[in-house]
Amino acid sequence: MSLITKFLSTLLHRREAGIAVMIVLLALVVGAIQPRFLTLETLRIIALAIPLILIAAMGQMMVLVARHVDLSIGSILAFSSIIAGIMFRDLPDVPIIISIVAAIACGGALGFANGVIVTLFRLPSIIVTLGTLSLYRGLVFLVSGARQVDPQYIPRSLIEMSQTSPIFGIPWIVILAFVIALLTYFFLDHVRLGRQIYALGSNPVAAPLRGIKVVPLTILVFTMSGALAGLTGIIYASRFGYVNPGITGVGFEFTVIAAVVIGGVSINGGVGTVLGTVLGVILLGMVNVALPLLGVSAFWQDVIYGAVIVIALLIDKSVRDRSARALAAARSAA
Amino acid sequence: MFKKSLLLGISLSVALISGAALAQDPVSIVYIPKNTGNPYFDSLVAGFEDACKELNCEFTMAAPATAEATSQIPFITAQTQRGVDVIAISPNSPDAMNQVLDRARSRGILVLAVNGDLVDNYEHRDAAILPVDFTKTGPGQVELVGSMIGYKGEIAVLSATTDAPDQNTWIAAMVDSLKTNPKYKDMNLVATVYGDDEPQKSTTEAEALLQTYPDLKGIISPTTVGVAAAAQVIQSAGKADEVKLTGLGTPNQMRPFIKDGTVEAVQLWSPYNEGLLAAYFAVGVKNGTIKNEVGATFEVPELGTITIGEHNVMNTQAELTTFNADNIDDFDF
Amino acid sequence: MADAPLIAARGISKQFAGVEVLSDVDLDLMAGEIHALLGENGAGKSTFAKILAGVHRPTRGTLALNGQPVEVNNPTTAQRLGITLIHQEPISFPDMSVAENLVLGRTDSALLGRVPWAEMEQGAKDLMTQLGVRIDVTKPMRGLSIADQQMVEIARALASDSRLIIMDEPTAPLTPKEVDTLFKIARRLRDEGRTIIFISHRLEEVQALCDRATIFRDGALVDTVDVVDVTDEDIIKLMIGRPLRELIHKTGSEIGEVALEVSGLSQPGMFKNISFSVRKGEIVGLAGLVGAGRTDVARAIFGVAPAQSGTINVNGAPVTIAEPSDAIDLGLAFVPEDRAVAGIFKTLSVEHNITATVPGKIAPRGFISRGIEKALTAQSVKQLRIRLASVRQPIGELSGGNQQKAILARWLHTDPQILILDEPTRGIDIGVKAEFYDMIGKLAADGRAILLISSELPELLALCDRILVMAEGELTADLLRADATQETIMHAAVPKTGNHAQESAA
Amino acid sequence: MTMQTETAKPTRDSADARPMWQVVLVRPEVMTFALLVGAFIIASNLSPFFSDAQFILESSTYYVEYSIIALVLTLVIISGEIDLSPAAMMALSACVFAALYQAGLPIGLAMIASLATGVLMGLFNGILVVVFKLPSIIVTIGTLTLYRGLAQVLAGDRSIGKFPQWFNGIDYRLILDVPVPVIVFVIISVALAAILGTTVIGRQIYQVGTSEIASIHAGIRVRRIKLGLFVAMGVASSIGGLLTASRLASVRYDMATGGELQMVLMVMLGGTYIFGGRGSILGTFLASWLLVIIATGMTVANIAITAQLIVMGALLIISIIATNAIYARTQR
Repeated sequence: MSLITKFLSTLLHRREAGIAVMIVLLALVVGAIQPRFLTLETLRIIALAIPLILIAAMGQMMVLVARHVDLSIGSILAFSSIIAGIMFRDLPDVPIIISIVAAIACGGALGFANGVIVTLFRLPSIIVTLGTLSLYRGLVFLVSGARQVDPQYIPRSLIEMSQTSPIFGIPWIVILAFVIALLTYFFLDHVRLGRQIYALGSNPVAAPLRGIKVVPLTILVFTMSGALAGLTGIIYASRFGYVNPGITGVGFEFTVIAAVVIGGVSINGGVGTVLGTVLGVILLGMVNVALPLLGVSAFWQDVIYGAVIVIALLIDKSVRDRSARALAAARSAA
Repeated sequence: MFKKSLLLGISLSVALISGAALAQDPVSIVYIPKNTGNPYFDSLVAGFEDACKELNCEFTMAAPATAEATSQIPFITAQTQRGVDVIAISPNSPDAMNQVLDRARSRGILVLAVNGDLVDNYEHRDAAILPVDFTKTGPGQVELVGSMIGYKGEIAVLSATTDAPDQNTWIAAMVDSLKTNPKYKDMNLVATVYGDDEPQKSTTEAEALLQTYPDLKGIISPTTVGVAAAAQVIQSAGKADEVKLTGLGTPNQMRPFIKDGTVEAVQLWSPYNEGLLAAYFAVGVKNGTIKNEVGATFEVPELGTITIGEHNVMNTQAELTTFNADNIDDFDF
Repeated sequence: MADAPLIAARGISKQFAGVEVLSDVDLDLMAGEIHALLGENGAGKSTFAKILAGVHRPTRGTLALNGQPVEVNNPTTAQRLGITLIHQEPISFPDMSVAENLVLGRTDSALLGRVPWAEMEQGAKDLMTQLGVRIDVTKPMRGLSIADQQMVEIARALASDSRLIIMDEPTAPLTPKEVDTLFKIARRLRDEGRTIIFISHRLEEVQALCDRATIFRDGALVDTVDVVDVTDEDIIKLMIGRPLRELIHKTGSEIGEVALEVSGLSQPGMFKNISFSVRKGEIVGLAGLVGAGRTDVARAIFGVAPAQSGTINVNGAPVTIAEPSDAIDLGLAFVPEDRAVAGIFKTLSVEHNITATVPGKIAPRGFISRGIEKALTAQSVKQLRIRLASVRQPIGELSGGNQQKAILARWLHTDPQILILDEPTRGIDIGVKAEFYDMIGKLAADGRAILLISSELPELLALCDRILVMAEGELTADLLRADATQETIMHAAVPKTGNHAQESAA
Repeated sequence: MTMQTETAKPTRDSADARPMWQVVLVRPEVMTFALLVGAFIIASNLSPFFSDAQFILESSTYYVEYSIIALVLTLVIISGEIDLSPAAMMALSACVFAALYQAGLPIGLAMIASLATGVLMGLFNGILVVVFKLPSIIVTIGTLTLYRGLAQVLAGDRSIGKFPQWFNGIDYRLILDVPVPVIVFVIISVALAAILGTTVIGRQIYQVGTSEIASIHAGIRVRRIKLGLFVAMGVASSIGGLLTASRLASVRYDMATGGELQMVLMVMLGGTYIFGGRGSILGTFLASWLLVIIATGMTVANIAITAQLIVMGALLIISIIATNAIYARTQR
């Protein structure tokens, strides 16, 4: 086997390569129909569409790798966002960074609560977070008195995070998102604790036998997901310039889950890479930007998300089946 | 503690309903906005509250979580059961509530549509309080954007949802005036896009507009979510000088953009006055001082003489209010 | 052996849900010995091993390590104390690489410490070299054979410098060549001064490998012996209390027409070209090592996982069995191997368990008749002497033997002509076993055809008219009772080809 | 059964049977019933307008469509699966109905088409779960988004209405002072309770949920049962969608948004075990009324929607915890 064919076959067997190919194809197809799609300006728009999904996707990815799921991130996002907004409005003397940290901490706390309920009572995370999805949204209305935080209260410097750039015209929030992705990569691939998350998702029964502290680890994963959703809430305030308790983050969980499963993260736990997730987010971001450019109704967005989740599940399943079959065949052939 | 039997409960509620009909008790008004957490309705509620202080009526607000078509129905039924005198509602659907509203009216409750009407279902409410004559909104917006771009060049519309009835009325009127009024002959409506009143979708659509139409001169966004998203996009792209934006937006929502020059002016009406008018009208009808008939007139402090128009519709103001850098700080809603 | 024992267990007892499964075990394990734990399933040897490894905590009793009292509360503690348990089907993290599986759970560096990928892989390679096996440590565990997975487990024990390595039936799924490799490594580890606990059913392996053996029966330690001093017969006697043959009184039955005939049954990756027949009144044994494909063949015949090709004839007529209900309609019954998973409905009542196969009987007009159901259950309880507190109690509350009786009762209600029994006496008390042997004999005497899958050769030899042997998915022998001995069966059961990743891994 | 069992020491044969009072009282439905009584008392005290049978019945028509679907969902969850897409199925099947009617199809045919849509959607869910062996919980999250999206593509966000007068307002048709949908709910409850409690299918649903593998080995046609249940979900959702269309006299794509939470809540509150094998129609029936009482009680007492969201979310979690605890006690 020559070096080149070996390289190609590794490429084809990597899920990431498949997504990368799809990204290129999508760009070419959309570009062929609407040449404006292939401009730097589009790149900027796509780049701006990414951070919101990407940061939350990092959290959701860790949750999925640990063989759980977090449906409450949309509400957590809204909660952190509204907390930051209220602090900006009512405590103008407090430094912005403190408000931001407080908001992220609130997200972490809600995630922590998810983790505690899931582990303490051994409940399926999907049902627990379906409950907290509603519960946390109620809290958002409660703390905000059902009142929006208007644009005039959002600090200029925060809004400029989405508009100004330190380098190459890449906005701050985009850089922040990729820094978070890089940190997540480092954590999951190079820190022992991160590897334990994979172990937990890969074989939850064996994990405690190997001394992995399942309860604290699970809680940690949910807490990180919550905190990252909280950070997403700050980005949300930065990007849209106001915080509304009723519409902020509604339905966001589906977008993020769709992005993560496109990225090859398995809902069966133990499998998934940061690179894949990043590519999944980029692909979804491109689709979102391409739809209006092509003049397709935004109504199609949900259809695409739903179809993407179902198709990703089927691909995941067929990959698993195929590798199981190949293994069986290899054993019987020998 | 279990002191009320069902029977007692029924007789009690009957007693309360009939009791309320006697004019001695203060008129009780409940207002059901589209959803909770919508800043627009906060201001409208304030109008109700201030009027009720003046008129000595009892006012409460009950809001569903979402603006979904059915979400207001349990609230209407519950308020009917509570035996309120007046239900004022900003309907989430022009037709899904017909039957519950009829039920309320059959119990002697005055049903008012506020800020939006039950289009083509007028017989299911007693009257409607709308801010302005909606036929004037479209032309008003075209004129405003025209004045900003020198009545020349490409313009686009960023609307709410494809089937939003009010917005569609306005857009139709815009298209009509662009066609018929020679003043606008050099203005060209190149696209109408929809952001679904969601910040994210509205932002993406606004970005796509700038991207697809590089020669675009003006954007009209006749919806508060859309105009805020478009302003944010224009500010981000630094295109305030090239693309002029206007639309319908609340002063609080648009204040930073107007102050920093991203947007010269937006228009709206006073939701506060809607609440005020609704309360005055409701109390007047209940006390017998106002006749709910087409053509009848009555006085409301600060609003002047109000005339009940066709389909029992009344407006709080004749023209849209324009908010710009000079006057925006006079408003807080 | 004058030194203090490596492990001294005193009065170790364990109860599960009020049932005592281990009582008052005293045992000393010396450094540098290979010590066999023997006993029937359910005798308590695995429970004892798991207590040593921290998987279970003893209800009573103490452990001392090198003379110091220790508490082994969890597997991590055990690991830290130098005790490693290697499961028969090793527990691993299939999505992670071999090298990572080796170090996962090690507590010698901080949780927030970096993963030293390069060192880790080099260390893993070194361990594999040390063990003399060729496993690509960068590949995920998912693709490894069971033998290789065991090697990884042993490597893990070495990496953490374990002094006690417990191997729970390690050889059952292995080929002889693999067994050889394992034994070589085990002896080397012993010579390094480590202690190995070897749990097995195969007495010849115990003779070949072990220094001492401890025999368990009914949750109690019966005796500890030096292996060189005893014969297989002695050990069997200790294990079952009396010779097995005394338990089995097979009444001769009339052997009639062919009831079940399969030919050319194949399922890629599991078994190929399986052909045999079972006659009315005949008990046909199916022997083979774990993983030889016996259960897969049974599942295929019964339609749980139909074979890809091949034909099945019932009473001479070709039939299609796409799912178990087809098989039941044809008069087949199947008592599966894994009772807890595939047999009982744990939380449902004994009654509902017993009538699960006969919906038509209990609900003649579509609605379930309580009367009929009660009568059917009562009949079974009496006929099979099922011991229970109430027929409405969850079946999970019964003992294993009584659960198995209920499963058999379930099938008797369908009046099956062909019964496939997969390890029917596994994990059952010796007394109840005898009842089962009686029942199986009677069923055959009634003219039913029986296919009996068992890993216990004495059981097969005593009960069966004929014994089939499978190895590596193929039928390797069809022996008449007269010709069958433990030796002839094992000879056929041992694979001829070495199918092993150790050879194929590049 | 006998109660005079000897209280023997733990033996290796079997544990003792539980006493009768435990069997009867320590079950989740008792918890649901207690909550129902409690909620009624609290609601009566919160607002003098609450305890009025006619009002409660009228209010119940706003939830009864969910309740009907929750009954079928109970069977699905007992069988060890879950379906989170019914609210979206309601919307899509109702949109199909309305769009076809508007396009000129006779209303009867439009209704049949709507039911057929329900069958197809349920079948699609079922095939993904049964044939492709995907986990239903995540599959139906995907199809929930998909079906809702299709409804939006089909109907835009118009309100489609103008149905013939006889079709509209089924919730205002009363039989013996009880709205028709409530009667439908009661009838379906009784029918499903009978199926679950006295027929072989019902028995097998429990068995499948207790152990799918054991069921396969006992000759139970697991795939057929599960596929049937998913199709039944589709049909029930379609019926729910049509009832809603009649009640509202119009259809929009956002019909029943978030309804899946309420349906799951009803089933969980009724003490059905989230991991399958246990549960009852009676529990879901009681829980439906509990939810009506809670929601109506809070609304009529003018308690802000904020509190309602929190109560609903918290109830879901608490009910699962309580149910688990009860089953853990009785399982041993």
